[in-house]
Amino acid sequence: MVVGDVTTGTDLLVIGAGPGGYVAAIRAGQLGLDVTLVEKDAYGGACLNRGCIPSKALITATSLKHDAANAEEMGIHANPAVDMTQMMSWKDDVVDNLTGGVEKLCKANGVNLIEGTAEFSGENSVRIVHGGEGQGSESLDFEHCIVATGSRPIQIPGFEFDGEHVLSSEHALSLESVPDELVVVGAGYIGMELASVYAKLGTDVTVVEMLDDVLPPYEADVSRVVKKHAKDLGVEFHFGYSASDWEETDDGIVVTASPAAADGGQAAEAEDEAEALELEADKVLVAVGRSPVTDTLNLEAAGLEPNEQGFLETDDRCRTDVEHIMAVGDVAGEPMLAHKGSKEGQVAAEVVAGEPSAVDYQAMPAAVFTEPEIGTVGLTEAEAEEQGFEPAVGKFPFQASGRALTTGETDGFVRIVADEPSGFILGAQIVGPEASELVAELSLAIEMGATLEDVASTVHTHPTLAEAVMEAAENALGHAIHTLNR
Amino acid sequence: MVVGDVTTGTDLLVIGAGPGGYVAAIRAGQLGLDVTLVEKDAYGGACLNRGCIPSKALITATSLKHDAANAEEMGIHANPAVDMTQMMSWKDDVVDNLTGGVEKLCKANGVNLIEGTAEFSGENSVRIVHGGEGQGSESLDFEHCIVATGSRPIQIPGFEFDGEHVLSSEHALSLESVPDELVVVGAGYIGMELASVYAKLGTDVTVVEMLDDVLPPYEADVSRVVKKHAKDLGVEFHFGYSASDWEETDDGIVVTASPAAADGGQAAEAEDEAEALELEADKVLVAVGRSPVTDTLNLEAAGLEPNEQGFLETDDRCRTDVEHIMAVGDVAGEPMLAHKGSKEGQVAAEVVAGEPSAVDYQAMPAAVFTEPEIGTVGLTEAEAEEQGFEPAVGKFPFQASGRALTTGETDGFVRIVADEPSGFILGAQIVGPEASELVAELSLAIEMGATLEDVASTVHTHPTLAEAVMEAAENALGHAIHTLNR
Amino acid sequence: TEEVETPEGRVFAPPSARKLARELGVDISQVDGTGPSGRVTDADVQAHADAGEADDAAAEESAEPATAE
Ligand SMILES: Cc1cc2nc3c(=O)[nH]c(=O)nc-3n(C[C@H](O)[C@H](O)[C@H](O)COP(=O)(O)OP(=O)(O)OC[C@H]3O[C@@H](n4cnc5c(N)ncnc54)[C@H](O)[C@@H]3O)c2cc1C
Ligand SMILES: Cc1cc2nc3c(=O)[nH]c(=O)nc-3n(C[C@H](O)[C@H](O)[C@H](O)COP(=O)(O)OP(=O)(O)OC[C@H]3O[C@@H](n4cnc5c(N)ncnc54)[C@H](O)[C@@H]3O)c2cc1C
Repeated sequence: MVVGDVTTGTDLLVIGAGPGGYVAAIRAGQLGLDVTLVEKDAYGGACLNRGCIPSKALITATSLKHDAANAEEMGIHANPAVDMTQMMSWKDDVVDNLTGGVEKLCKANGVNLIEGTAEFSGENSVRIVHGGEGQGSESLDFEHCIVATGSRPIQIPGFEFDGEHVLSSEHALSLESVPDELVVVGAGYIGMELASVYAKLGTDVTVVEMLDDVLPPYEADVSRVVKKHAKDLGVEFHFGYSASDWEETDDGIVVTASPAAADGGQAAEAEDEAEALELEADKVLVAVGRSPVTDTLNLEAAGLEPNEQGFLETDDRCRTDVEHIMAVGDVAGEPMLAHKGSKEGQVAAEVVAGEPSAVDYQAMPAAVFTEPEIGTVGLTEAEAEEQGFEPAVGKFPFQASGRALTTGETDGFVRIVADEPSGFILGAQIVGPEASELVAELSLAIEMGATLEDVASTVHTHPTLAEAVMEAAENALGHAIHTLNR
Repeated sequence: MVVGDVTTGTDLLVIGAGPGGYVAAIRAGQLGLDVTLVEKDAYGGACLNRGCIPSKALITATSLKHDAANAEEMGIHANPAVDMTQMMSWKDDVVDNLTGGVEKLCKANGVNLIEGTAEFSGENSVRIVHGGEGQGSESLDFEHCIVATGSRPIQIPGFEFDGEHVLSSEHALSLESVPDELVVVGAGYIGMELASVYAKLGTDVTVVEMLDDVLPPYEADVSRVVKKHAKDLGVEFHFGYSASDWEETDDGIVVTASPAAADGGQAAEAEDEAEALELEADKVLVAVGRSPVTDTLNLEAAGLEPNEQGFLETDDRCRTDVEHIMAVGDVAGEPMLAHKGSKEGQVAAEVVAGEPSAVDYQAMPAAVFTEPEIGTVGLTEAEAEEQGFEPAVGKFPFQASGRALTTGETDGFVRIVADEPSGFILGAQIVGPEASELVAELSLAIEMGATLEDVASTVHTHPTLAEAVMEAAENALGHAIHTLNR
Repeated sequence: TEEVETPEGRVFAPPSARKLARELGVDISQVDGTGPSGRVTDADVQAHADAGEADDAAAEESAEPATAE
């Protein structure tokens, strides 16, 4: 059945139902706007369907398996077996539960849902092509539009994703069996999270990274803790190499990694003069970053142009150069994180509704769900100095935390960076158990303009990991109780 | 060798090295005071040796065993076996590590340590009896004294702790083998934590409680979640009964529980008119509360007298009626929690050092480490109303949390209580995964005078459980994204 | 800044402002808050102390909770 081109109208059109777009649409609905949300694929976007959620589900399951298998010291003897089909279908159930929830929440908040791919046909109109052969298309006029088309994994030359030998993160989240050997290209957070998932499942994992360390944006003492744990899990690293080629062999593939030209050059030289590596494996996962999705939107028709990196540039109200068109989430720039997109989505919806909202967050937290986790927010010591602050820094190692000892996870630390003269908290770096949760208190501290004194004087429940936050603040003030104040 | 009575002096004497006393001593040392800490038993007090720490260690280990054994749905098949000796020795190592740390920290901060039992011999002196036969005693003069003698488990008539059949919590934390059947008397937090430890180890646990619910101080919708989980673990409850007698049988013991006269009366009647219960078991754990330790101090010599409940009453600077003698921790009153004692210890030391410190925290958090955990701080809705506030309440169920779904633990909720007109956050009740950690952000919020808006506008990392805190604040404001705003 | 009456004389102020009040001998419940919803800030406490120096009655009242120094 071919459906003809019918033109209808909406106050606010949101393109893309990821955490940027669906949050914008729900918030707009709450504010009484006539809002339409177009999604070409699945509600929840990358985050719910092939990102945050499935990765965290697999991290939980594989960590439980790994922890149970390594708890002899605690008096627990187990030899857990893994049923991959079951694990994947549990993960799929979690995803379905949440994406179903998003759809329901949209409807409950009065959002009109359209399935299809939108592209601009003018400054105030889109054409929506419905999925599936012969499903036709429609035109839609809008007063305001929020572009929330997200991002997709970057492909590298010679490594086209085929889901069989060359995997994207999406593929790696849906394998039907545990590979014996896996090469991971890229030691960013996605590569490191998935490397540890498969290492915990028993796969021999080899990571190839162009630069000379894991998790490049993080400080060396933070990433070192994660690297050590990965090595303990048996992950092998080759820094200063980039994957240049692969071919199929009788029983798998062989990936060629060549010394990286640029930054990582020294590391490669140190290892072996310009020698390429031949890495045998069953599969190779390429996780070298993500790029914004703008190419399928026919942006010119709306008078829009992405910047050099492909992002749509926005002001603090999420407006693009074309004032009634806004952009949020991954397509609107770094950091490409779900909660950044959701925050922008809320702000964009409020701006459309005429509220004086702006993206004026003081602190954008970030987490990595490796073993152990990383949670950071605000400024590092170096950044604080650069910005002209006189940083006072306090640190507390989980080794000295009663709660950490009772869970057997004592690697890592909480570090708080503050402005010495005023005491205001500027940032925090946490690596250790529940780091992703612990950072929440420090995000609030920064948003509230809290001082070291404020966090240090707040009573923290014993025994909790959160006490480490209090102790780090006390340490910065020179009077921690459970660590020496040096 | 008998050592004669030598009199020496100290500026500040601290009696008892639990979390109240050792923190006071360390803080006093940091402030340059000449401080002496007397402990009769073990550094770290009840908390480190037979309370918080060993209980949490066993909760970790038994939960890992239980989770691994029940993860088929996630695709993990394990049949973990427990080696109790190993589990207990791991737990002992954790304790030793921490108590050793306390001793080192005291020394590093210049605290003089004396092993022995102190009792007052005057307003400014104690006699210290050293442990062990013929170890002698000494006298010590002090300018200031902080009493931090803590508490001990209450015994009930007919149930004298023998460590064999009748256990205190201390005994229950050191069993050499897993009992087949255990009766737990008292459904307070200690009873409930230990009931779940043994239920997870496979023991048939029966809880007898005088009142008509578990965890009496908590609201019904909070304790209900914990009770449901305990029942799922196979724990049987008898409410409205009190343990009246026990006797040894051929293969264990039989505990008699009689309908409780007072409060719980109705519940008992409902079950069966005045019928006593005969409960067969291997052991009975009595966990009906703790009472302050003041009887061995010869308080009269110092001019002190405990109040009716046995506590030493103090003002907001931790001073007793005798101004230069202070009291902190369990001996100074409810809530009998480690972090409350540590806070008072810090304040008391600072007051002795002449600082203008006071116990003026707005919020004292509390946690219960059951499955799932409870974390609370500040006022409940009912308390807020009583105090004349107009409460605005927001709630978020973990069932709607992406992070909770990815961990498979979705029972419970975050509730935030605020003052409607001003938006100030007054309290929070959390029951669910990591509740003990999540409450930290809300403690800081209350201390800072944060509003619902402040917490709602703070970006929370996705996917984390802490997002539930943000959503509960948004719900109170009527605009949560991931739950309906009713 | 809107100011809202709160019951039982409860004061909403961060620990740092409470500490400053004790240091300056100021009774924080007497301080007018200028923060959001009437939250008491460090500056409010300081301003109250500066103004209170001239005012004997206020000084006496606020000296009570401080330690003799
Ligand atoms: C493996 C992995 C793990 C991750 N883990 C985390 C994490 O733990 N925490 C975190 O914060 N972030 C994480 N991320 C990043 C996170 O997924 C993204 O930041 C987030 O999804 C961005 O949201 P968005 O709404 O901007 O875009 P997306 O989620 O990418 O959604 C965009 C949506 O738009 C739709 N769309 C695109 N073009 C059109 C069109 N023309 N018409 C109609 N619909 C269209 C797409 O189908 C898609 O559904 C992870 C990513 C990956 C890949
Ligand atoms: C099983 C269990 C679990 C618990 N879990 C938690 C929890 O998770 N979180 C929490 O906050 N609280 C918990 N508690 C409570 C916590 O242990 C107490 O609140 C805390 O220990 C009180 O500290 P304190 O310093 O006042 O006294 P204590 O820790 O009791 O220390 C008092 C010390 O004084 C010594 N002493 C007594 N008399 C003398 C004397 N005359 N001379 C010299 N020394 C003396 C004792 O030997 C002891 O070491 C738990 C308690 C138990 C029993």
